[in-house]
Amino acid sequence: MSILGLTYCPWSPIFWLLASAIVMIMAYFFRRRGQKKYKKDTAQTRIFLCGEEVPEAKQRHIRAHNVYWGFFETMKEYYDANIKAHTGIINDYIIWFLVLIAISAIILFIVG
Amino acid sequence: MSLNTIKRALWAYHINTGSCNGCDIEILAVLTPRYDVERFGIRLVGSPRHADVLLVTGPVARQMAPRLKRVYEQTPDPKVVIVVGSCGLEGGVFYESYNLVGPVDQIIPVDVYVPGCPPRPEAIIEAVAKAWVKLEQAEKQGVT
Amino acid sequence: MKNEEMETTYTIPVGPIHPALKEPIRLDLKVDGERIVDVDVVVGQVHRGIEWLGMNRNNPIQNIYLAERVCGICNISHPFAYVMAVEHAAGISPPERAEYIRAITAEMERIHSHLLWAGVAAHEIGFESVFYLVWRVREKIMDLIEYVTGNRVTKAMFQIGGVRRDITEEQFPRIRKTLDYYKSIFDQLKTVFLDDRTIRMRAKNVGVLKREDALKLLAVGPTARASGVAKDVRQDQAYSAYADLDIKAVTPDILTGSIVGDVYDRIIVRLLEIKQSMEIIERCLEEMPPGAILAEPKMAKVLNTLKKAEGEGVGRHEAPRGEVIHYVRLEAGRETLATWKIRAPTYVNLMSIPTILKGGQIADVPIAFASIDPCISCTNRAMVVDRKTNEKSIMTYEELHQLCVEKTRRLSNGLVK
Amino acid sequence: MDWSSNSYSLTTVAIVVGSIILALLGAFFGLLYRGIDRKLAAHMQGRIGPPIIQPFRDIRKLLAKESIIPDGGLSWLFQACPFICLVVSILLLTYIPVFGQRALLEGYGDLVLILYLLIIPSLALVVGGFASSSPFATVGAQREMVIMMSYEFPLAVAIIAIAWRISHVTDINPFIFSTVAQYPIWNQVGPVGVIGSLALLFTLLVVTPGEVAKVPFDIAEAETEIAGGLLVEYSGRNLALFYLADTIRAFVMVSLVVALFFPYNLSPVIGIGATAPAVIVDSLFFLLKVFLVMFISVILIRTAMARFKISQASYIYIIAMTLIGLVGLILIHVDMIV
Amino acid sequence: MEIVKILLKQLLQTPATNKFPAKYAPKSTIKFLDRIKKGELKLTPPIAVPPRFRGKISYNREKCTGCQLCLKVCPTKAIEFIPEEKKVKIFVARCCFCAQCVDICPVDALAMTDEFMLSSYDKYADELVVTK
Repeated sequence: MSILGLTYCPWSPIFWLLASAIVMIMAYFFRRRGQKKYKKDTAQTRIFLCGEEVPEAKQRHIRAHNVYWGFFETMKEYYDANIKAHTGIINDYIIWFLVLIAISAIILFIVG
Repeated sequence: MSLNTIKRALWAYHINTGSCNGCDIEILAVLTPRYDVERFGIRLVGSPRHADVLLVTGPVARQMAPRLKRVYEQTPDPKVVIVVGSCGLEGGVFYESYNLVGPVDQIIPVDVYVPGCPPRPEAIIEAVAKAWVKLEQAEKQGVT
Repeated sequence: MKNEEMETTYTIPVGPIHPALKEPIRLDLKVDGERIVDVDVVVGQVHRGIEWLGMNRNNPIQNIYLAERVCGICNISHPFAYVMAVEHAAGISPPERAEYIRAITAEMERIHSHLLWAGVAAHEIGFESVFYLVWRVREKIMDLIEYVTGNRVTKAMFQIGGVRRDITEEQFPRIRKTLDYYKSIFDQLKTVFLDDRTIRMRAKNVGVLKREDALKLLAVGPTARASGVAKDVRQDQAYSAYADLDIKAVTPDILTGSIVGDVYDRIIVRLLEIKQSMEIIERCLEEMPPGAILAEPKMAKVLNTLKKAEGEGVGRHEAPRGEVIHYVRLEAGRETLATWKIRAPTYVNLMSIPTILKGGQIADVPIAFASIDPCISCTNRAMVVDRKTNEKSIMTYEELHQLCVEKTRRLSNGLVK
Repeated sequence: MDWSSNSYSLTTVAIVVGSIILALLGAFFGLLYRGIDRKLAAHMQGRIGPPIIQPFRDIRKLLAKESIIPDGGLSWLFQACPFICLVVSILLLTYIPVFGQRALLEGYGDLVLILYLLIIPSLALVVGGFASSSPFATVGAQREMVIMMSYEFPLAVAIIAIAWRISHVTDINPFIFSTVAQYPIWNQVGPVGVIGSLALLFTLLVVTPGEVAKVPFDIAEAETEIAGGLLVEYSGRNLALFYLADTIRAFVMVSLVVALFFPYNLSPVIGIGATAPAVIVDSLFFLLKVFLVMFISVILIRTAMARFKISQASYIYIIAMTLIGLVGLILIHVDMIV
Repeated sequence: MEIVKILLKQLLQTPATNKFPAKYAPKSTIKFLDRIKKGELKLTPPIAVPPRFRGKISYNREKCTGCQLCLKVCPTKAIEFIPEEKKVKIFVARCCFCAQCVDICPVDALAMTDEFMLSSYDKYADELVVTK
């Protein structure tokens, strides 16, 4: 009952579903007005590749590696710095740890 | 389905099948402020899937023929094909060359021909108007 | 797992039918993420057999119009080089006034071509407003071209031994008016192109062609000049009316003081060349000598002379895209040309495409590719087709070299006879 | 418009009727504003441009075209994506106050929900792109994904900064639009805070073209680079759904900016008390506000800029816009201390 | 930013567009053309062509002597000779509008007109074959 309660709630799934259902029905009717026919299993359904012959699905598969490329490219400096920091030498990590503890101690000391 | 609905929102896709570029720049010129065909709802789109009009230029070089056919097939119906420029009509100065398989209407069905080498932008607009008339007549006769 | 499957790159074809390219050519891009690892340029889609037509079907006068349609944008440049080659071969010298008219039309074409390029470049980087702005400005020169030559695009001005149409005194004011308009608008264009932040973001350090590479890859025209190679046929081997005008090749350091060889520099070169062309036209108008415009006004006579003529000739012209060369050989008693060889500027500039694109992003492809102002229809004139099997094949370097040697031998034998 | 009546059935009916009306209005005004956008952009470029009702014609035309489903793609996913995109775009309208009224589902969803819902249309585009199995669409999809990840953070910063500032003024939940409307940000802050709020507004205005995929952030659809990008294989009614969703999304995004930064109504100012005239006046005022925001953040930006590269766009959002957003946040905070 | 200035300036100016043939697409083109024929509506004319414009070719059959010089220079083989009548026939669909035949014609039987709007549904339509 608390969900349906008309006091404030961050998200009411019931009303959300209700509204979605209405909108979906409307979108469905809109969609149904469209032309549904197309020429199945003809040359028409082949993907557009600048007019070239379409290679096999395997060849045009793009590996997931490429998906976040733009993101990596932007954050390159950040990642590079991070990778540099991770030297794999345990002494470095311990120094990081000690420095951080020292800094937090100072902050705690000042604030406290 | 109504052909009339298509008439005033023609999206065009431009295919060069080996033309000399003259017609292509005139097609681009048609979009620019002086002629501005966007006022008729025409705009150039990036994919034949979105297109209603194929603007074909050039005499169809051997390598381009299968590609032209493919793109024509990939364009959803109903569609209009306008051939711009004399070499797309009849080969123009390139007639009888060994590497041509055109003109365009031997590869795909053509609706409107625009002679000119290259045609003035207004002639291309007139061709669009001819295409409207054709669509309206087809609508009247109940052709889909 | 096989090594092949572990490959992280993929291939996307750009072209032959692609909105970034106004002409058919295929670039096979090997991409990692969006970084271009390798580029393969596949040409041959627009091959129309122009040289073959010129050697087998057409007489030299018909060839002028065929040469005009080698490329619709450089349709002064090709006939210009062609008629020079034929005149050279047949020993005809055009009257001086015709030379000036030729230069004026050629420079008008350069203005129109560079403006067209600027608009297309803006279109390629999604800057529609600049595309519209530039093409709106360009209509003025198109009107002028139509006024002077009778057609907006294909001008049909050239004739063996001169030009077909005179530029008369009453046409001067209109030409000057148009030039004044461009002068008044030039600074605005310059600011729009060179000071705009987004254009700088897209053009600076993109598609760099270093001076050494430009020399090595034999780049021509604005592409070479933007890389700091100050070569320009009008300067190096002045011909026609240019000989009187003392033209200096435009390099980007005139404006910026440094040469990077990127897309931005190519924009600078083209913009400055527009200004240079305006100055050339003005000087031509001032200094245009009176006289006839054709060495021989009767075309039937010209055809007869050419039929009887024997010899070979070369015509070179600095097209908006770079140097265009036509080689022509005439044989007595033959109506068509015995040999016709065209070397269009894009043909050599295409060699620098892989260098320009490598290391860039997919997003750089349209603008970097457009920055050499490619004219594919100029380029495609050779493909190997086995007539019997109708099979197309790509020849190896050695085979091609062998064929070249044989052909040269055949040609030189023909000459000796 | 009081939803806190104690009758559930009445609320249900109101929501049913309300969503139908909102869907229709959203579609209508979305397309209308797209028409205005195209017309004004054309005039700015020195052309006449299409008639304002052109987008309606485009939609009608697209419905008459064949809807091709390409080989190799997942057919059901390919068709479901535009559908989901449209549904969620309209659904967003029910949570955002439009036409100077309170949101239809006011109290049943807050700003955080909107942040979540805003992702879904972009996600639908991405999935649709991947489902088309065309390399162009894949490149477009990955670009859209990166853009989406990039603008999400500055968007969240801007929204949360406002809510956070308001939370210092009142005890009512600051994530509800009615609270935002009750305590407009400009009225709560001093001069330093105004600068901070301006920074936040700027952030949202720059995020808007990214969200609605317009130049300079239309990288995912870049026509000249990747042939229409993730929409390359869509045609007919599927494209029509995306087209409609796109226009509604633009309307939603601009309404969100208006609701967050300009929640003022005209009727109390000029003293119209009666309900019906007040609704009309407020609606018109709202449409004017939407127009102004859209003019600056969509029309002007899209005509005055070139398309960015994906790394540049991503940089602008992740680094520059986030920084500006954070500066705005700090300035608002400083304003409180001062 | 210079471009913003230009854009805002152009927003207030009248567009540079020449409204040929009408400002927007007419609802029914057939009716629109009918009304123009009846004189109820007026077309916005295209940009005027200059005096030396090369449009559709015109042919003066009487003047023609059948010398066939035009056939010799036509780069597109658009001109066909009719041996029985010693006259020619010109296919506009093939013409490249270079006007070389006009230049060479010894009796001035050929000329270029101003007509350039030539599009048609049939490339061999009567108006695209010049016989007189």
